[in-house]
Amino acid sequence: MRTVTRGTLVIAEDRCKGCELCIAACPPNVLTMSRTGNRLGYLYPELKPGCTGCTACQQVCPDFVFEVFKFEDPVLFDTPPEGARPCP
Amino acid sequence: MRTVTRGTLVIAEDRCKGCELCIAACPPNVLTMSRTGNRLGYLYPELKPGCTGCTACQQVCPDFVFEVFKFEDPVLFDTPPEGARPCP
Amino acid sequence: MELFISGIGGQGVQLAGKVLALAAVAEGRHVMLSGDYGGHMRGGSSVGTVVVGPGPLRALPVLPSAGSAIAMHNQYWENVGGRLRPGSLILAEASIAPALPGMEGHRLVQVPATAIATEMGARMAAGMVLLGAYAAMTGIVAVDSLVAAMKEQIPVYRRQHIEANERAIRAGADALPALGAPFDLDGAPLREAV
Amino acid sequence: MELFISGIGGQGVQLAGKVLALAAVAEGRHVMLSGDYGGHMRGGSSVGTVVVGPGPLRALPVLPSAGSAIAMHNQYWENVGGRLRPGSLILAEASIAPALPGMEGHRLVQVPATAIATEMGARMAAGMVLLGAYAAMTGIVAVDSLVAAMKEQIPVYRRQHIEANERAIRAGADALPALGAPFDLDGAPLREAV
Amino acid sequence: MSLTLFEGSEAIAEAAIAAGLRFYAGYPMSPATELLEHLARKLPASGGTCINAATEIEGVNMAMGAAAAGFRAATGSCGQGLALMQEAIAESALNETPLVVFNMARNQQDYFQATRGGGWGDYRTIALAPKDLPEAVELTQLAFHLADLYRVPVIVLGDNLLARTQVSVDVGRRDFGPLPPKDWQLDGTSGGSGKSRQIWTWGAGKHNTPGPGPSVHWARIAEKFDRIAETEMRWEEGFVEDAETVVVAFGTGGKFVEHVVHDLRGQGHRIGFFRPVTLWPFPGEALERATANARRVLVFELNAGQMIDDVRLNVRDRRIVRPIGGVSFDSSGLNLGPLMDATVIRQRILDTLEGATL
Amino acid sequence: MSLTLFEGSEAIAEAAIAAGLRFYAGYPMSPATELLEHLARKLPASGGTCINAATEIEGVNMAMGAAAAGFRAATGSCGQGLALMQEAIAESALNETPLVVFNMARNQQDYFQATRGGGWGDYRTIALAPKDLPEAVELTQLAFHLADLYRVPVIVLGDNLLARTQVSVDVGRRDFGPLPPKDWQLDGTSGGSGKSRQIWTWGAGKHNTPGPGPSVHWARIAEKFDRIAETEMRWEEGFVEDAETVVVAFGTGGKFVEHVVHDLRGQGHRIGFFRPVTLWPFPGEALERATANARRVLVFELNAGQMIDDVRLNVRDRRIVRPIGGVSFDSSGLNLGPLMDATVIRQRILDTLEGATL
Amino acid sequence: MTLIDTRQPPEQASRKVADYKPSLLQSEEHGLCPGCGEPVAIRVVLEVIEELGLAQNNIAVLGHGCYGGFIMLLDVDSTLCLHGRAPATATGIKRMRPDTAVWTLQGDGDMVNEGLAEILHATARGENITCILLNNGVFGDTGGQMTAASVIGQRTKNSIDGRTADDHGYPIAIAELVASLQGSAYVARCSVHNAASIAQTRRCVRKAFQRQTEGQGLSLVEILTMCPTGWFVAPEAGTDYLMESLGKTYPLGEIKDRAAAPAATAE
Amino acid sequence: MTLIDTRQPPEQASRKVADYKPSLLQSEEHGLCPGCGEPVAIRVVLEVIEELGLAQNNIAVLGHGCYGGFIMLLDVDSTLCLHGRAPATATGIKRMRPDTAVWTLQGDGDMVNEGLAEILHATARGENITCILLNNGVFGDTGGQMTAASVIGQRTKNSIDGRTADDHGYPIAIAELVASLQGSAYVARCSVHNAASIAQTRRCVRKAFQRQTEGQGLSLVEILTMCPTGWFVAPEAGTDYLMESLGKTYPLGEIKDRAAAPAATAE
Ligand SMILES: Cc1ncc(C[n+]2csc(CCOP(=O)(O)OP(=O)(O)O)c2C)c(N)n1
Ligand SMILES: Cc1ncc(C[n+]2csc(CCOP(=O)(O)OP(=O)(O)O)c2C)c(N)n1
Ligand code: SF4
Ligand code: SF4
Ligand code: SF4
Ligand code: SF4
Repeated sequence: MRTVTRGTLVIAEDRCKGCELCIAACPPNVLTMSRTGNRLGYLYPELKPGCTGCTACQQVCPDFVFEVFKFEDPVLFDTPPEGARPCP
Repeated sequence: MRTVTRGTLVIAEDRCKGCELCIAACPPNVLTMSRTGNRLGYLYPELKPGCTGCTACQQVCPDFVFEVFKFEDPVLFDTPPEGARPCP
Repeated sequence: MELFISGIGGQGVQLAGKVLALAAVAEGRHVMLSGDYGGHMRGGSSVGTVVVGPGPLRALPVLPSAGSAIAMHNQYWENVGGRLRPGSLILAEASIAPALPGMEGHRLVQVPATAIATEMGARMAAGMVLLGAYAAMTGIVAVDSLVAAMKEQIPVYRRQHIEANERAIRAGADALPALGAPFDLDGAPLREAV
Repeated sequence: MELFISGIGGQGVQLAGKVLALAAVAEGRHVMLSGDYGGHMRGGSSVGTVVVGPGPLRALPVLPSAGSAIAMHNQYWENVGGRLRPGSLILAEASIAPALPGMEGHRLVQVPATAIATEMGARMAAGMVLLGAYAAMTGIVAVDSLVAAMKEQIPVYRRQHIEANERAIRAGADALPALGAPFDLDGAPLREAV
Repeated sequence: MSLTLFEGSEAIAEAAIAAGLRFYAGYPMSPATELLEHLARKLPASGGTCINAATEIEGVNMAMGAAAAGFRAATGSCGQGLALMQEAIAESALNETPLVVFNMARNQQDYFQATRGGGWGDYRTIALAPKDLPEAVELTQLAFHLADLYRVPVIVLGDNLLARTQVSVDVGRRDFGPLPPKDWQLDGTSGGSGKSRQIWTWGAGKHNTPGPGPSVHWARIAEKFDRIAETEMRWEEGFVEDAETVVVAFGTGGKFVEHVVHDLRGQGHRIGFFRPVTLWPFPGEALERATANARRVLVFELNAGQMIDDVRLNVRDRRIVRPIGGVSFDSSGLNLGPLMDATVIRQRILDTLEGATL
Repeated sequence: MSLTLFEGSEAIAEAAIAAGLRFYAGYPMSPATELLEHLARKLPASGGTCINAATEIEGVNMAMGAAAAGFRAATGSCGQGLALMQEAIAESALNETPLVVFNMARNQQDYFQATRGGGWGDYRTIALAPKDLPEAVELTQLAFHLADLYRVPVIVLGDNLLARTQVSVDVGRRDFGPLPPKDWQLDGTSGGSGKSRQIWTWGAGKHNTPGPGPSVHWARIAEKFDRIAETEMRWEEGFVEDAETVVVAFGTGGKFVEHVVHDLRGQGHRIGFFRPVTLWPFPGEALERATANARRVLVFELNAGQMIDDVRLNVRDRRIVRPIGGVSFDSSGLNLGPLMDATVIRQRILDTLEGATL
Repeated sequence: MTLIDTRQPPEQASRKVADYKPSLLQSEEHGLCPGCGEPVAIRVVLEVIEELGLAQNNIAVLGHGCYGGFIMLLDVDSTLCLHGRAPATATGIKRMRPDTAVWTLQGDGDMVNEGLAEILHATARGENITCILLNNGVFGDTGGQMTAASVIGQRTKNSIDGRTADDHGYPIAIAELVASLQGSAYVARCSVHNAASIAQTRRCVRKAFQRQTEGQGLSLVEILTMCPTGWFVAPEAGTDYLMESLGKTYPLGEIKDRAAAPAATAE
Repeated sequence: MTLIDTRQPPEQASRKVADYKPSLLQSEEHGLCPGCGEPVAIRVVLEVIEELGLAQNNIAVLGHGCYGGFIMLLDVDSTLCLHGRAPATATGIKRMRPDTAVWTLQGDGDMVNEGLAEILHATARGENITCILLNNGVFGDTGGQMTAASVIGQRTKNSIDGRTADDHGYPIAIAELVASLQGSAYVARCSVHNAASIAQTRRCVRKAFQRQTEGQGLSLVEILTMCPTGWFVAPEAGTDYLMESLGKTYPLGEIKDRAAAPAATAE
């Protein structure tokens, strides 16, 4: 399946406190919690393809973890693109 | 004129502070302010015939000046009765 | 010069003190005025203390003694009488003067102030009459200064009393010949006004 | 006997201290327990201090020195390491033990507490493993007392963890043979428990 | 004796209940919050009432009301909260309602507040400063006794360490002897008798049963405090007889100093310690005696110098008085900082002894 | 010099305005009510703001806000009102907002409050106690100067007599020299600069411009108060050189004592007087010097004994220190009572001299 | 003009129908000003307490204001507590003595200025006490300054030409605030400007105490009272001025009445 | 599962549409708990201040509560004043600097408990300031105790089974009280439990500041915020719990809006 992806994030994962508010807030549901903890032991969000760049996650996050970008042209993902990490 | 008088008062005139609230409160309008001051220099109320013993004056008086009595039988005044003082 | 004004609440003791004090300040004198009265109620003790001097004063706000007094009422007079130095001037409202104890050694001057004021149709201005008489007898301030000070002091909503007060002050001053010789305050056994 | 438990917030340092203290009280000993931790956040320094004695204690709530320690993490260890008297017993979580500085002159015992706990499916119970090992090695309290104290301490809404904690405590105690000889706390250069 | 492991605040709560506390109203503030929490759980179980007051001012006035009604009542907070209570604490002294106020202080900066207050009028507060939990249990109970005995406010001044350290302790009831009946308490029953009761700072009494009025009433209260000052001094001292150096400290600081002085004695130093248990009344004569043979008096307090006034007041000319404490907090501003440490205290004492013959 | 007849409160209001007061928030309480009333009339006319605060706590916090904004600000009340302000007065010391607080006291029972406060933390308040109106005008203006100079709270401690006596006085502006710029004031303009300003008791600063944190911040403030203690002592004394007896009194009491001592000197008694003008910092060294040749020191204060602590602290062993004042009120509880009287004071002094060789 | 001798009781057969003062006052003498409405309101409260049989089962908690002087006259167990704190002090008393009728007496300065937090918090908690507010729109005791309850246009010492919203903001209608909180059981606003209003005040005060006896929560009766001194009007003008100023902004009437518990005697 | 690399900005052509933090914060790091709603609300306020061009013309007055830690982060002139007194402190500032936007940040403990009198009196006076209330129904900073705003049934540290009216009385709905006073210009209750409610919060905060600029009187925006720690629920359960507890008792929406002055820009 190819997913149209209009936006993306920078996630300051070490600042995340694992509250999962972003997970519930994301309209296309493209955020998912990591399986291992960050520096403080908290799980943190990871981004799947399909982000719209709507900034909902950034709005709801109490810990200022997100920077949101909109692509000039939508990106299509069907395989792990360059730079994406495989699921651990 | 003979005035039917159903009640009467004892007035602790030296306690009066001359506020005249009783004058306005009296339904049959039988209270009138004295012309000379009491111990503290205040004018105080005097009673004309016609009191009904309704206790309005006693209720409104801030200085606890009145004791109110009801006659067993109404009294009729047409001349200054015994014990009444002439107007000074 | 130190003056006690003694009377009961409602007689205008504090006003009289204030008027004298203002008059003295207007004439360039240094003044201290203190009032001692129990609450706002009528009938309680009311004492005014006025100290006037040519230079900065060292007077205490609770004056241990004075050389002159105005007595408007005999009630509560003890507060004041005991603190007068021998040979003091006492101007007393005539109707209560006979009831003042301990007048020996002082010069008692009876002023029919209430009578004068009532005659002028301004019974409450008796204090002003006494003030006029005091000023005339001691020369401590000019009568005109008193009048001006009174005008300054009366609040706007009492403007209607100004005229009667002025007449009262002047009537008090005019009574001087009838009251006797002027009184030299400094001649009294008076230390520097401390 | 004095013990420092050192770790980081979230590791269960304060719980471990409390369980040991309660066990000692249950056995009739006098106990002092103090905790030092920066707020409620994870990841900060967390130190627990336990003092146990046969009679009334004179121990200070900020203990200047102690003869034994449990090290759950190497971060913030300096707070504690510097206050150990020579010849102290140090029970350390095996994974961090190599990172502990200044072990010379002490008896360092490495306990694979996290490994044991994880094996039991209760990763968070590493502290209980260490506690069991400490009790077994020093004999300061009976292992059963620890278990009872742990049960008393866990709040109602965490009842589900009781069983795993018990197993962890016992597993720690059972590891004794593998860890070496018992340690005589009183043999350490220990003054009367002040 | 039955020992239980209690957090400091909990032990104090238990001790207060054992002493007959029936009403507590408090407001959260670290590190006094836990005392409120423990009492909120425990007091109702023993038939008492604990209110989460909406403010410190509400809390202290509620407690004064409960005390006026004749019941043992208390409130508590720490320094800032007590600042807000100053008007009421003074009032309780002047209207003679027995009130106990716990100050689980953040540090030792509340000495002036505890001993000189900031209320109005001529009043004092008995201030009890325990060194550790067993003593806190004792002094908490004593506080209620003294409050009732003299009809005065009593402050129990603890700190962060006291509140939060856990110790095995016996919180059972202590007996301090008989008390006068509370024939002044407001119970609502004397209305219309012509002899109804009154609690009022002005001491003017009722029309039928006039009081002496403010001047005499307040002068009498001042005399009562003079009496208390003479009889209620408490202190602890050690090794003072032949001490060249006496270290004075209060509360938890006193415990640390005692510990260090023990050590130094063991090492041959001629040093002693003195700890006022009542900060007011300050045990001045005892201190004078304790320092009679000393050459220097060191004052350890975790503040910029408050108790040192009282030490100077009572130590005669010949002795040198020198502060060895200071302001000490951690970065949160809530906890006793680096100076409350035996090693530091020991070093500071030794520094002052340098060059001195011991 | 231009003299005008003012009631004490009015003169103080005028003096404050002359000193540049821009904001006042007060709450009525006898005898401080008139100060509020005069300022409510006069301050707006000079471009300032006067608020009828709904409570004393509101008032003092409003004034602290205005001071934080960089303007000369004050509040006032008497003892009980100040009791409610203790938290805020301490705060102003610790967050360094210059705040002037008028205490038109009912009597002289607020000495401890003025000198030891009842707030929290290590702080002091400069306390200026004028003896009469001309001095009150001077000290009121000085209060604003010192508050700005040191960024501290300053209390002007008057009393009923001072507030209500009318005196002809010159209220013109006094000059006490230059002041540092208020580069700390909150003016709202540095937002987003990365260097925005902060006023906060904890002294922790901002992320970009970190402060030292509470421990160091508070220790620095304590040092500042030590500095003030050394430099800002003020007092008045008379006839002390050869005095066998020195009478110490403050405020209006000091004026009465001065008067009586003058008299007694005139009668050949070897007597002098000493009046602290700053109650804190207490002019201790000056008192020590002034009593160097004295045999006895008498303390006249209308309370149960508060300043006497400071006198004892500074008068060395040889001198006898004896109180000759006491609690003194009229029946309303609002006014200075019978002891504030030259005749009484004279008698009390003479009584203590009985049997003494003069 | 014929005048009756009122220096002693009548010689004719008669019975006394009204006494100088309520029996729960120890004396008739008080220091309040001519035309003050507070003694009138206090009379009503004391009479109701007696009527309800609470004379020997009540405790009064007075605030600071002119009415405070009655602490020396009230023949009931009483305390004069700190300015504004009466509801808090009363809470402490009531919690310890739940079967005693506990009531407070405060002025508007006491309750609406200094004590705003205390009355509202006590209400929110549903404290089972009866609060009497004597509202004259001024701090009478300190000379007639404006309070947080002074109404727009009202004369006070600091608003001799009438309070304006621009200079001093708006008044707080405390009875409505209290009524809006769930913990209040009964709230009414009354007045003592004439005999009829006094009679109505009596009815409301009675209900307020009844709600306490029933354990329904906090009851408040706000009573508008004259303060001619503080308003700078003549004593005889006080009643009219009251109704023109405070009376216009604060409508009289019952504002809230939590249905009486079934067991309680019907009103 | 395919995951995007989120450790650095994308290589593809793109533009940043949202930054970590508002520019008026000096740093992203704060010590508040996981799932706390306060930082979210603070973000909104700071962004609105910037949008309205008030960055260099505003002063913040913070109360005592968890949000107080932001005193070190806010890049605006600010003071952390005494517990509960922010509206009073802000009044002093605003009166002296009438052309500066002055705003307060308080929690429910700070505003509704300790500071009830100050917020209501400031409102009654019509002080021209903007007050932001972060209402989580607990004293978060001291460990989650009940406040005067905790709602019936709510879990707090002293009501682990839910607040009951019998034991603790009723909550105070401060926004409604403030709105009922004449001095308030704008009152709204918002929430930060999801992105839509945050957007609505932004609109209300903007209006609140506009009313201040227009000089209309006091504006209050109450923002319901999550405090999972104080409620003893998991962080991820905070938003639901918020709406089930506080959200049910305190309806969201604009409660009062004094018509904007004609000169003001239309909203
Ligand atoms: C803490 C405190 N502040 C101020 C005062 C001064 N004070 C005494 S009575 C009073 C006014 C009370 O006014 P109100 O309650 O309206 O009663 P009223 O005098 O009008 O009957 C004030 C402000 C005080 N006693 N205590
Ligand atoms: C006078 C005073 N009393 C108590 C405190 C303790 N205190 C600090 S923060 C706080 C709770 C504040 O709660 P809230 O305003 O609801 O904010 P939250 O912590 O929930 O964000 C309290 C009671 C204090 N700082 N000052
Ligand atoms: S920007 Fe919107 S779509 Fe993208 S991750 Fe965040 S919430 Fe989801
Ligand atoms: S909302 Fe923020 S803090 Fe919470 S899980 Fe998501 S990234 Fe982490
Ligand atoms: S009892 Fe009634 S009728 Fe008689 S004088 Fe009084 S008011 Fe008038
Ligand atoms: S109401 Fe009372 S005080 Fe007033 S005039 Fe009549 S009798 Fe006198």
